[in-house]
Amino acid sequence: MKVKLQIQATIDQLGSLCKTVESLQQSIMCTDRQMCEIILVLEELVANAILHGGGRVIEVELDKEWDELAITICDDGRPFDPTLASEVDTCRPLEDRCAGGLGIHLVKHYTDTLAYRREKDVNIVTLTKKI
Amino acid sequence: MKVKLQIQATIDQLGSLCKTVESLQQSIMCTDRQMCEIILVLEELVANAILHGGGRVIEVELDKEWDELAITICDDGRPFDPTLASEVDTCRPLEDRCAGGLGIHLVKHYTDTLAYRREKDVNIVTLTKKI
Amino acid sequence: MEYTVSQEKNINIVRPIGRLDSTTSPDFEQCLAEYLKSPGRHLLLDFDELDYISSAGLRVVLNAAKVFREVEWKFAACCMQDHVREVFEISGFDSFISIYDTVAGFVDRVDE
Amino acid sequence: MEYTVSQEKNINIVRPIGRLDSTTSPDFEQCLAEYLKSPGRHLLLDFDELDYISSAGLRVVLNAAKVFREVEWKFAACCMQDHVREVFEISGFDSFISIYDTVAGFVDRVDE
Ligand SMILES: Nc1ncnc2c1ncn2[C@@H]1O[C@H](COP(=O)(O)OP(=O)(O)O)[C@@H](O)[C@H]1O
Ligand SMILES: Nc1ncnc2c1ncn2[C@@H]1O[C@H](COP(=O)(O)OP(=O)(O)O)[C@@H](O)[C@H]1O
Repeated sequence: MKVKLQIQATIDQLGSLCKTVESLQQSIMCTDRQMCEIILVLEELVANAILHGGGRVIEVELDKEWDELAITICDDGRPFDPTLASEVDTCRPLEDRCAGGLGIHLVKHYTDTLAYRREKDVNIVTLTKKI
Repeated sequence: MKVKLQIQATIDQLGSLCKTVESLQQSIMCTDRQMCEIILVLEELVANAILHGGGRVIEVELDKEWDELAITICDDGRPFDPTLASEVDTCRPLEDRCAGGLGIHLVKHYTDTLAYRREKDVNIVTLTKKI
Repeated sequence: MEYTVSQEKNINIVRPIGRLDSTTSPDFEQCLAEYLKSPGRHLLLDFDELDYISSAGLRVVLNAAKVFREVEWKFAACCMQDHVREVFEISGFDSFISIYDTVAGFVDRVDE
Repeated sequence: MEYTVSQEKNINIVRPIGRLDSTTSPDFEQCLAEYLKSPGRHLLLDFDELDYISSAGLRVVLNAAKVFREVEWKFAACCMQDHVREVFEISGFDSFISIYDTVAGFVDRVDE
């Protein structure tokens, strides 16, 4: 079964999105820890679309097939390809670190694949995660 | 937030659809009794689409706004308009009753509005229910 | 579909457990067939542990009621949860199927 | 965003409760501002009751760490749940923020 969640692109919607995804844990058949990682990935990308993207609507689709969860995030904001975002160097000392850039770094760490395409003025980010 | 669930039109999918909707009770903010009624309505219409419709894919969308839940059910099966289905006479005695026709009767009882349209070879049934 | 069966005097008591929906009702219909072939006892459906019924479940109950209309034995249901009872009423089934609050209610009735 | 604050010797101990995510972190940053303006004590973030942290939460912690790099007082974190600790490590924060298993661990350290 595919589950699609649609929210308005405002930060107050992020909480209910995450709560709803958490309530789907049985359908996704994952551990608490994996759910925590899924929520983190969603939060990072959806918050980015809300805060930086400037679109109106965000759609998140979850599709669990066998041992793989496919996540698709669509937003109608300005074009942004997270696969091209510059890598943070997590080995830098404190004085060289600046706040920012960690979101996409965490997303990459907690997922197995990350792809991007733009179709009809919509950003489509697809991710997979072995569950 | 809108939630859309998509299943293949096979009867074994109905169980997971219903379980997933049940797990959304917090997002829908309804009582146990209301959830039971929502499940009944979904089961009747989705089972009909699976058993009589002959389509491939069924989509259920739930959208709670204030005190109203809007349910949209789409399937790509043969055209069928439930608003035109003949009314069962529930006052008939046992000998005159035949099995069948009760599904849509129950659907009408447990919802406030029921509408149908056909668009691009898809049946679209929309229902609302005060919650 | 799980269910339990017991006998009390000349009554078969069948207790479906859980849900009578489109998925489970065909199963339950098969289970019930044994008590419908050529009834030699009353049949009581005890719905105490039935949490949910849809039109697919009603269909099975209707078919059972029809069989018992033709024979000397009685058919009834009992111990319905509110939601299940409401579905029976909305469907008008309460006009031709006796609904008892308890198993004892039916037992006493057939004893009279 | 809920949090509790306590003092032990010359240490301010701040315990955020629940989640440090995009929604709650701006709130928490405001709460913390008081301890960052002109630090007169050590600051320990006790994450015992923190269930979840995202990059928005890391940002607040990074900014706090930067402030304390400039002063004579120490900044540290303690009592992280596994998932929170992992997020810190993936982000390389454990290389410049001391992480203690217990509050006492930090208290002993600053006493030396
Ligand atoms: N959807 C988006 N639209 C436009 N810009 C984005 C989007 N997502 C991320 N960005 C840009 O990429 C940068 C890095 O994002 P991220 O790794 O999540 O870290 P952070 O959001 O904490 O800065 C952001 O600061 C922003 O400039
Ligand atoms: N999606 C559908 N496609 C085609 N025919 C349908 C569909 N839904 C219902 N029907 C027809 O309408 C009748 C009444 O449906 P319903 O009230 O649900 O009762 P039941 O399914 O128990 O017969 C069905 O028997 C079937 O012939």
